[in-house]
Amino acid sequence: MRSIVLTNEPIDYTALTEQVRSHEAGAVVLFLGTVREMTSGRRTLALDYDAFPAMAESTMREILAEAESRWPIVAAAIVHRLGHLDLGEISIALAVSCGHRAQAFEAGRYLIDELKQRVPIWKKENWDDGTTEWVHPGAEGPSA
Amino acid sequence: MRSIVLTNEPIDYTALTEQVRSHEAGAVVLFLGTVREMTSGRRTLALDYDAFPAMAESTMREILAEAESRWPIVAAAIVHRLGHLDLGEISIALAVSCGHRAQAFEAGRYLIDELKQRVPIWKKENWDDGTTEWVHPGAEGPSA
Amino acid sequence: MNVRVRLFARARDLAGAEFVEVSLSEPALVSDLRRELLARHPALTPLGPTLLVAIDNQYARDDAVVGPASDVACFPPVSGG
Amino acid sequence: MNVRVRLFARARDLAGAEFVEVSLSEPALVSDLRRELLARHPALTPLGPTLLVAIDNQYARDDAVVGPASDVACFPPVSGG
Repeated sequence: MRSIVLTNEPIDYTALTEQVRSHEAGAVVLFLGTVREMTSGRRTLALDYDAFPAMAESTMREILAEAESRWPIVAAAIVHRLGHLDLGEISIALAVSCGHRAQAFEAGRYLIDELKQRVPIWKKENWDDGTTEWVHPGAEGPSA
Repeated sequence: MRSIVLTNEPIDYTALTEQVRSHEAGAVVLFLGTVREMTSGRRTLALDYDAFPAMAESTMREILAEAESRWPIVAAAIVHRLGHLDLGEISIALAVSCGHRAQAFEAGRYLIDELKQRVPIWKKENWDDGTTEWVHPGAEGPSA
Repeated sequence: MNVRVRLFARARDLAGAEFVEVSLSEPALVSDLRRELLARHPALTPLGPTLLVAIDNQYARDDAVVGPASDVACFPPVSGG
Repeated sequence: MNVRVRLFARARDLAGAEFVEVSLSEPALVSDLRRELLARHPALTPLGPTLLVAIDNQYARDDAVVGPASDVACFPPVSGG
């Protein structure tokens, strides 16, 4: 089972986790990214996520294939939320099952680390002072 | 939020995960241990888990305190199932939330690794040839 | 040739458009596209050195070739997850 | 003194009882308890060197003291999770 989805709807991580459970797997790792209130001392009210959907999906498929070449993955499912997210909401859910726990932890960590480095999705902070700011690591200065 | 539970009932990992979600956390890691069918080429029909409950709980509290001294854990919840488990059922669920993902992955990995090393809980394999066998890593030979 | 470039996130906001066009003489490389894009859309200058270019849904290096049929996108560093 | 020892998992199965008693002369160490336990319950021999001892819900080393009020448990290597 392999699943990669972009969605504008709230993420059902239980359904995602059930997708990867298997009699072949002794370990499931689920990662959730959630909208955190404080970032470097500033208060966030909400995030907006934008994506380049076709390339985001193909890049996630690529990353998943890389992970499969390194760890014996039984099943994996990734869903990324797009649009407007309130505090505490889930922006990404990633579930992976393997025979043993070390594999599941390492594969899960690889998937989220690579996804954050390479998948063309962007978030915009909605700060509590009314300003908004695209988050572009390494690019200079604040935006609008 | 800190929670450590031993139970004879099926584990509700969604409730567990909801317990650790927080506006302070950007990352949640959930680990599930599930009953795998094949182990070293042998087929399992079911597992039975036994525990020394008082010491199991105090050891889990100790391990959680160690993890808290190493990583900034926002919330953590661990539940271990006891008794008879069929194939695919969840024997342990462990959820931890942190500000950032590296912390959540490392803390989750620490908790399950130490738990497996130190918490007085034992599993007995019910093999498909009708025999049963306590799993005691490092102890000699098969049992009954 | 005219190449249509799709922009995302702050690049789209700065340019004020989701799609912009740049004229390139063939053969053209990603580095040529990058130079022309900033010349025609100076609003993108703050992002200049960090802008990423994708051709046909794959990241493209500066020495990759841009053709008339290339599906080109340009965007700042990603921040999903 | 008589010390009641709680057994778990394969140790309980081999001894055929959840609780067994051993007689120790005071002062006694965990190493004394271990020797007496195996002498009185030779069925535990296959687990001998791997048996773990806990006193008052804490793992106890061979040089720890066993007293008349100690809550003692003995079990093989753990396999939870």
